[in-house]
Amino acid sequence: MTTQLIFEHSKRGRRGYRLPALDVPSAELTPSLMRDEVADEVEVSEVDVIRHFTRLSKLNVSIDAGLYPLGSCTMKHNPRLNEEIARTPGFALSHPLQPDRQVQGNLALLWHIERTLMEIFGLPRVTLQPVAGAHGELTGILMVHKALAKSGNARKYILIPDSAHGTNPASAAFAGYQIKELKSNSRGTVDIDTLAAAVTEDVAALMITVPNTLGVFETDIKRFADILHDKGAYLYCDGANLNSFVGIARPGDMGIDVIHSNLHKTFSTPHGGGGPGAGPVGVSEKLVPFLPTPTVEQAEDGTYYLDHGHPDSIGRVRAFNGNFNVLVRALTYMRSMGPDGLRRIAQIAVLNANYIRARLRGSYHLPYDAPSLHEVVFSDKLQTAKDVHTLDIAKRLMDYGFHPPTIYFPLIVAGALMIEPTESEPKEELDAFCDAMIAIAKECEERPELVRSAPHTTPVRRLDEARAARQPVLRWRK
Amino acid sequence: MTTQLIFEHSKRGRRGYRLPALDVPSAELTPSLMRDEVADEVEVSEVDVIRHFTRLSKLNVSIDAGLYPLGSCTMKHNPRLNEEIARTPGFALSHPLQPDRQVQGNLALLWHIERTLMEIFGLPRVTLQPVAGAHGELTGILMVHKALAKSGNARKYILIPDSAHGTNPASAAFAGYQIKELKSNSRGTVDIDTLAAAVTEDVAALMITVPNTLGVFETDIKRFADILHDKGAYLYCDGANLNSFVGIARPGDMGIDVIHSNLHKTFSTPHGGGGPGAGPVGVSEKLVPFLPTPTVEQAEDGTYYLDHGHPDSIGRVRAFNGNFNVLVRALTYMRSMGPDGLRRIAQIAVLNANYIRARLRGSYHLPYDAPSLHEVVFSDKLQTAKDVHTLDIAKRLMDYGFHPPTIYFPLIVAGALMIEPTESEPKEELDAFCDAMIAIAKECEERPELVRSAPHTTPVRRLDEARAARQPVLRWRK
Amino acid sequence: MTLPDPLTDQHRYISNASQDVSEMLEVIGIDSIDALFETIPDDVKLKELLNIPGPWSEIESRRWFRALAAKNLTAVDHVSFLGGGAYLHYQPACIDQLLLRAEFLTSYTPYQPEVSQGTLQSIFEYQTHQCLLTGLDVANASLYDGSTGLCEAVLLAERVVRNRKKVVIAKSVHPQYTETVRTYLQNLGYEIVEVGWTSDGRIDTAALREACTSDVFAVAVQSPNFLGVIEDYDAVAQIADAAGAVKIAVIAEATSLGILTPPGAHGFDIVVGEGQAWGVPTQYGGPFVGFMVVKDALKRHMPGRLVGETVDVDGKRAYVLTLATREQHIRRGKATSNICTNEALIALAANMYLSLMGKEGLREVGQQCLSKAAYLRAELQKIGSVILPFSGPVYNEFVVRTPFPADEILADLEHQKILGGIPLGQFYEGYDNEFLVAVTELHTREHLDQLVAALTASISRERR
Amino acid sequence: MTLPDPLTDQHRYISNASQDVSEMLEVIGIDSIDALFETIPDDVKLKELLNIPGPWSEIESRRWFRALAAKNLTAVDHVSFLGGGAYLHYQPACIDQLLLRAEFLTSYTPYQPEVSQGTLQSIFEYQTHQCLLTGLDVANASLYDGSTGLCEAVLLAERVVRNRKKVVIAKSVHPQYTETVRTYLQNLGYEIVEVGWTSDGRIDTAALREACTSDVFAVAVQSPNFLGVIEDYDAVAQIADAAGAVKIAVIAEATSLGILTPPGAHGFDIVVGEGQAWGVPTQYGGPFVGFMVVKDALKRHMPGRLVGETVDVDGKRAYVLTLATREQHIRRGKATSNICTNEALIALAANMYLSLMGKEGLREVGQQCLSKAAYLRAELQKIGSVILPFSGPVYNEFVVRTPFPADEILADLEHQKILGGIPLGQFYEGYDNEFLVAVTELHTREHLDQLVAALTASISRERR
Ligand SMILES: Cc1ncc(COP(=O)(O)O)c(C=O)c1O
Ligand SMILES: Cc1ncc(COP(=O)(O)O)c(C=O)c1O
Repeated sequence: MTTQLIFEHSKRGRRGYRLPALDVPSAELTPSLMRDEVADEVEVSEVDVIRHFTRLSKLNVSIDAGLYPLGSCTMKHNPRLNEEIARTPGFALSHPLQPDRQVQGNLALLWHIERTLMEIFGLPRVTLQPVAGAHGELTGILMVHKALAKSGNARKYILIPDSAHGTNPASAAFAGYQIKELKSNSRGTVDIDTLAAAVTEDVAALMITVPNTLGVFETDIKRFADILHDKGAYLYCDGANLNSFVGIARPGDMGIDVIHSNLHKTFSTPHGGGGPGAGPVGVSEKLVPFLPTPTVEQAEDGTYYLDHGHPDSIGRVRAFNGNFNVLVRALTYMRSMGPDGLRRIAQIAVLNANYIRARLRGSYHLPYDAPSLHEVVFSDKLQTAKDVHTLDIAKRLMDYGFHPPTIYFPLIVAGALMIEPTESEPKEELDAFCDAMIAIAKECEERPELVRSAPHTTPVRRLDEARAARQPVLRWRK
Repeated sequence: MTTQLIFEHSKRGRRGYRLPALDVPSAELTPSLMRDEVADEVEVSEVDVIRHFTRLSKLNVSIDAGLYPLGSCTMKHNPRLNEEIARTPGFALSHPLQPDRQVQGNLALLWHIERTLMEIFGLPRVTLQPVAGAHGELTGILMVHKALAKSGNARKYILIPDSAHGTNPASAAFAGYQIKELKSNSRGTVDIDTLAAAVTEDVAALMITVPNTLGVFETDIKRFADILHDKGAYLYCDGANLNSFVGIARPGDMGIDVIHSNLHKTFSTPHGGGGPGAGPVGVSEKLVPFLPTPTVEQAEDGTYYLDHGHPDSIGRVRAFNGNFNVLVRALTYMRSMGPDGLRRIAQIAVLNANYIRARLRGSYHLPYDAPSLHEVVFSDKLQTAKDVHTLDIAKRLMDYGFHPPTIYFPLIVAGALMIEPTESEPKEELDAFCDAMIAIAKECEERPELVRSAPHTTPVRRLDEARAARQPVLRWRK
Repeated sequence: MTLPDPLTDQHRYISNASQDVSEMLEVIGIDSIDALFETIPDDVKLKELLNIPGPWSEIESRRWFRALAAKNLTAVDHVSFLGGGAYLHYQPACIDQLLLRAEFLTSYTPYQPEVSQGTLQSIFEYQTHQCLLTGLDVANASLYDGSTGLCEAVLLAERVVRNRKKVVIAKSVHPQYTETVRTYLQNLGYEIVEVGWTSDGRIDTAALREACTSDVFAVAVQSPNFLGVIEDYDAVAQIADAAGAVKIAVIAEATSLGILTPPGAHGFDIVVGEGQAWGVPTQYGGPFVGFMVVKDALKRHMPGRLVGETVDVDGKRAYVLTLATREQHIRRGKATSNICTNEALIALAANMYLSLMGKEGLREVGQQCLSKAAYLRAELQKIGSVILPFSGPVYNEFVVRTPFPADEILADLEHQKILGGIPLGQFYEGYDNEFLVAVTELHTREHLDQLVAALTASISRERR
Repeated sequence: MTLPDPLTDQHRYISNASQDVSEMLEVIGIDSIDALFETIPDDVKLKELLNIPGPWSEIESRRWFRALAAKNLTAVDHVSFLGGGAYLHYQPACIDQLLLRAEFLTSYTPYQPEVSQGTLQSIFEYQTHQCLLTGLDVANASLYDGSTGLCEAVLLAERVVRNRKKVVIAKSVHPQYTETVRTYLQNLGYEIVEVGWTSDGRIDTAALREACTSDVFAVAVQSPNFLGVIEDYDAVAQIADAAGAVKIAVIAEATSLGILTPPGAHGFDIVVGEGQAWGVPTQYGGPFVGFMVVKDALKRHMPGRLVGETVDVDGKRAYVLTLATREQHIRRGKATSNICTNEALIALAANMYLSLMGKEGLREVGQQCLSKAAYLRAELQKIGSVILPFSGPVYNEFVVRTPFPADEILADLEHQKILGGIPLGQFYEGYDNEFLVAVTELHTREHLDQLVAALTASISRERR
């Protein structure tokens, strides 16, 4: 029953809605413009719908039910106050094309969150238009391209370490660049010499994640900036891991020219099963003229307005004003935390990750031993001997009631298990997780088949993913 | 982890709240008046609290997840619109002691729901003060007492059929009466002669549930009224089962003098794990002077006011204005349904119950064969042979994913299984339930021990209830 | 009466449509739904539809109900100092969203413990909070509210003492609570004796001593009382003990338990009260939640539901409704109370509130209420002709007197967007110039100064 | 920098307090949290706290944010006729409360199908709704919004056709969508050719034919277009086909799919659009939800996530993210898109909305929008000097012209508590007297009559 599709609940004559009776004459269009009823659309009651989705929800795990240690995803507590504030009718019912004078509240809010991000980034301006990290990446690289083009040569390449997230090269390519991959060194970071050698005249920028996807901070970051700047290139920082150093250090102070922040990570806006998000981008002075238009400005008289007058702007990267109501949630969170709270986030997030690292290092192989910040990446090296692999360990964790970590990423670690607990987690929860991981390591020794055949207790067990891709069934048919 | 108490999550220094900094001088009282911090109270973070209650919630079943066929409880769909409307700040933040002029919206709402209930009951006035069915029973019997006392003799007894709910005798006793129990006849109803014989000069009223707790309608109800009225006694109707005839027939037209309606049953307000509810009471002309005070009235100029001037009133049965925000939900529901919808409720509720009756009658014993309306009561007679009892069947149903019916009530049925599906349920759900019941009947034959040891799949299994009562542990201690 | 073809107007809350109906009728073996209603005599059957509005779409309902709500003057756009048994405290955002989880919102009384542990464990925790806060031993799962709670407390006391006829209730107990007790007791042959107060606003102990004759089975005082004054529990206890009466403490402002010495510490037998102040909206008076906590010796006389700890067949800790032999569904006419449905969801909200605030927060709320009330009292006293008639200690509420009718003063404050307080004249003879003012942690210093300024203005207007 | 003693100001969103911290430091084998940050060079470490407001309690946040929201003029207390790509339709009450369930709200992209079937099945259902509504074969799990959706559609078309350099976009496609495409394409060497409209407000087919040269890889039209006019899909398809260009239909008002013949029925290859109209609040422009549906032949070029059906080891039907080789995490620089986080929660809301409204409701919404727009047009035309410049068929939105600047007229309507429309001058040269008016099923006849009366008054005021 639970797994029936809503379409399979459909029964002739059922109804899930009511509208007021039509109070004007019913109008028609020429028949050729009007369709018949949407064939095969559902006929269900409100009861059917609520039952269906309530049951579906029970097939998901959630951050409110327990640790959700997806590395790089920063699955932290999503405060309910943010949801309440975002639903304030004055925000929820405001319209994106209203004249500035009618939406002074919204504009003030945008102005304040930009100021707050400017301070967090240590950068002079921030665009709030991008609605996700990848969208911010594209926006950032487009600005770099425009700036270089303006100074005569847009250049050809973006340098990206082999540890980077897939969106980095994808975004760079969409912005019109080719990618040159940088090999990581034994610490998992970028060697200053490797970089120096790679930064040729036709390199537009280095796109680097700080700390990187191993959670390791690029200690040479300032020197990276110097090398790039000397060659007229830019330093782009993927800020997905900002949670590890917010309030402790500022990208702008590291010589970073562009950074995006995933507000759905560091700033607690809920992931919603995949989105929405927001990916504001902060830029250094050199790039300010190229920010997407419009920008939010404050006039002498204290009123706010959208400024469309930026001749060098790359243009708008989305209709309307970005994911405004995600920004509302994020600003609510920033205010709830305050300066000390934001710093505390980084401190406890890093403490929690290193606690897990300390407790699990005996049981799992640590491919890169460099000190890590908010996340720790193990591998399945110790388990492969028994022919148990990362995927098996991940699935087995489900039987212990935990969502698995991110797996097989970063690509520079074979069989990666990428664990990010965030600052939200209480010690008891971390201990329960570590106990489970250690128990599984033991199972790998003693009962490998048990782990290989996991999960055993989930609503569905291991799926035939090959079949899904080989003979794609991407929609229901009657 | 799930079953830890919130007190067991407590850890020194944790904090789940923040208040604005005190902006006035901090004051003191004489030390003898001030306590130390509340010893053993919890110290937890907001994350701890949300995790805790989210996990607790997962140990409950709900009407949004499936059929919840508790007989006599009318577990119907609880529309979400009602929750939204009840949270309108103008309602939620209004204060019970505001002068009438400041709460015209609330008073209008109370006036309208009373009018709607008057029409549904077919009675001239309704009090909205009682906050539950039992509270309404007490209110109703107090009015009967006062009316009789006024006419010289309050009398001694209330007649109550042996099939009645426990609150009936309890309420009658609290109102100052002794109870005389009426034996049900073979149809499970009250014999006209039995009643006639029982109605002596010292009988104040008959308290009867219509239809009764077997779901059987008292076809002689009007003659009951005549008999009582001839003797100067009153007819009280327990309206808990109004869902079976709302919009089809009206208590007032049956000669009923007093009726309470559980708005948390017939009118869809959520049960909340045991409450809140509301139990408005409708009365015939004779009893109007005795209604609780204040009443809600409309003035010439269309404004509304609370009228405290009822010299014969029994007084108020609760501080303030009853469960106002439960009444808001109920009126929202009444408006959503409308006249045809309310009648449809009864029609489909009765259809659903009789469908179950038809499908299960081969498998379970039907102690009373009289036609029933919105619920059907089976017994375990066919199963006791295999030493399987109603309790076992109820527990086994949990393994099939259903909440059990009401069991061992009404008391006139040994091993009663009292099933009320309500109108909300789709046929598929009723079929799934019946299939489960039939499968269990089969199990009782073939694998009785499996049923006797059920449930097998619930968060906890059968409890030692005797121990709980023998050595009561009613609170956590450090 | 025949069922209108569901296709013409199928309802969203009723799943089965015409096709389902005919399939089901066939299984039952009848050809119309009407056949199922034959046991209802035709002469009582309605010949037409009820004369009520609807059906309305959600769109229409939103318009109509919001328009009504907009007619109320509330704290939404006024600064409110209303208390008198219903207080506007901080409401943590997560509580309401958790309450909306169907598993809490839509479940029934936990009769089947195996599928109701969420509700049962929460009640057990709630009971524990009540014990910790009041200093007594056994709490129940909730009662309707403070007023009906007091009725149950009085009846409990009588069951314990037996064969006495009088209950003494302080005049400074919430007047609507006492009214309710009067209603409950009217046919039971008990007498209610009220005892007034002295100039400090505390109960008149001399009069109390007099009232406490040998046929008094219980003494009930409220603290802080309806005048906002904190009673001297020990003085009251002494007198009640001398008469062998059960000592009942009434709490109408639950947050006071976070900072004031609890009745249990003064030997009271029963604490009964209203839990609304624990973050529940005032919502025109309901739903609220009554709590009752008693000494262990009284537990088998307790009204309402009790949750106890036990184990399941696997020895796993679990919770269950217990000591049910007290209750109406077993004891029927002899039950300790007729209560069945209670205020479980509000008790759950209270459990959440108390857990979030915790040891530190409960005290801070008390400290802030205390301090803001003290500040406001000091400021008000600077206004010539404003008098605070009672000299006793207060928590967050107190009586204000001006030379003018409270109704006029409050009406004038209303025009200044302030809901200034509750006129006392409606409760007590000769108190037409007095009104009750309550503050909580939600009031800023600006709010308090606003009231002072507005009241000053109102008074000078009155002078003219 | 040292950690302030958590006891002095422990934060509610961070569980671990000083006791936990010391226990954990001991296990790690260090004596301060600072030691964990040694890899960050001191010269980039902050020496002081960030200069930002906070920490705020919920009480303070509610005050500040609500005060801001109150500064906006919105449909809360105005009658609004604003559309232009963001429409205020009926929002069923149950949807938002279901979205608040943590299992939906807080979960991540369903990378682990065994514990994410709720999200996965819902996306599969959502994809199905999209296919049924548009008449095409394969839909994805969502894109950011309509504007970025169009960018993805154009790039998809180019991948399919290859070696052509031009894309034709109707001038009547939402101007901000086209602006966004311009931004996305700026470095990729493609040319955007815009084609205008004729007096009926439909695309100028003659100009389109001219524009459709052999190096055009795609043609994009919106219907109803930004002027509210319904395009002639067949005419456009014919011309595009002749040029061998991919046919892209843009939908900015999703409810129109409930009543207008879908692009799929006219042989379009790609339908891309904005799903906000399916009951999502306008919330100043986001979050919204972009949808894309394509012919089966194009599915391996699809951007974004796709959910497919499969079975688990027990043969049980289940759902999983599939065809991932298109995506950035596998293909990296060669992916069909850089999108990762999408608008899943809004797509879930859309699935709920479409399921509640269903076959009958989707049509009724369309019918009501159509009828109310027709009524309003007729009434407006009765006002002397009001002109509806475009003669083409419309759904629920249309252009109104008066002899006066739209900005002035709309400002005057605003004073009459009406948000009357969107001035066209900001988008199109020489349209300073025109504005866009949109209606939905939420407008009553009274609302429509109100606009007519108010506009009449505004115009006569202007005349003076
Ligand atoms: C390191 C990194 N970079 C970029 C991204 C892409 O961000 P988004 O999913 O918000 O587009 C992610 C998100 O998973 C990430 O972890
Ligand atoms: C027949 C009957 N009468 C009375 C009651 C008591 O009503 P309440 O629980 O609302 O006090 C009930 C509730 O279970 C009932 O079923």
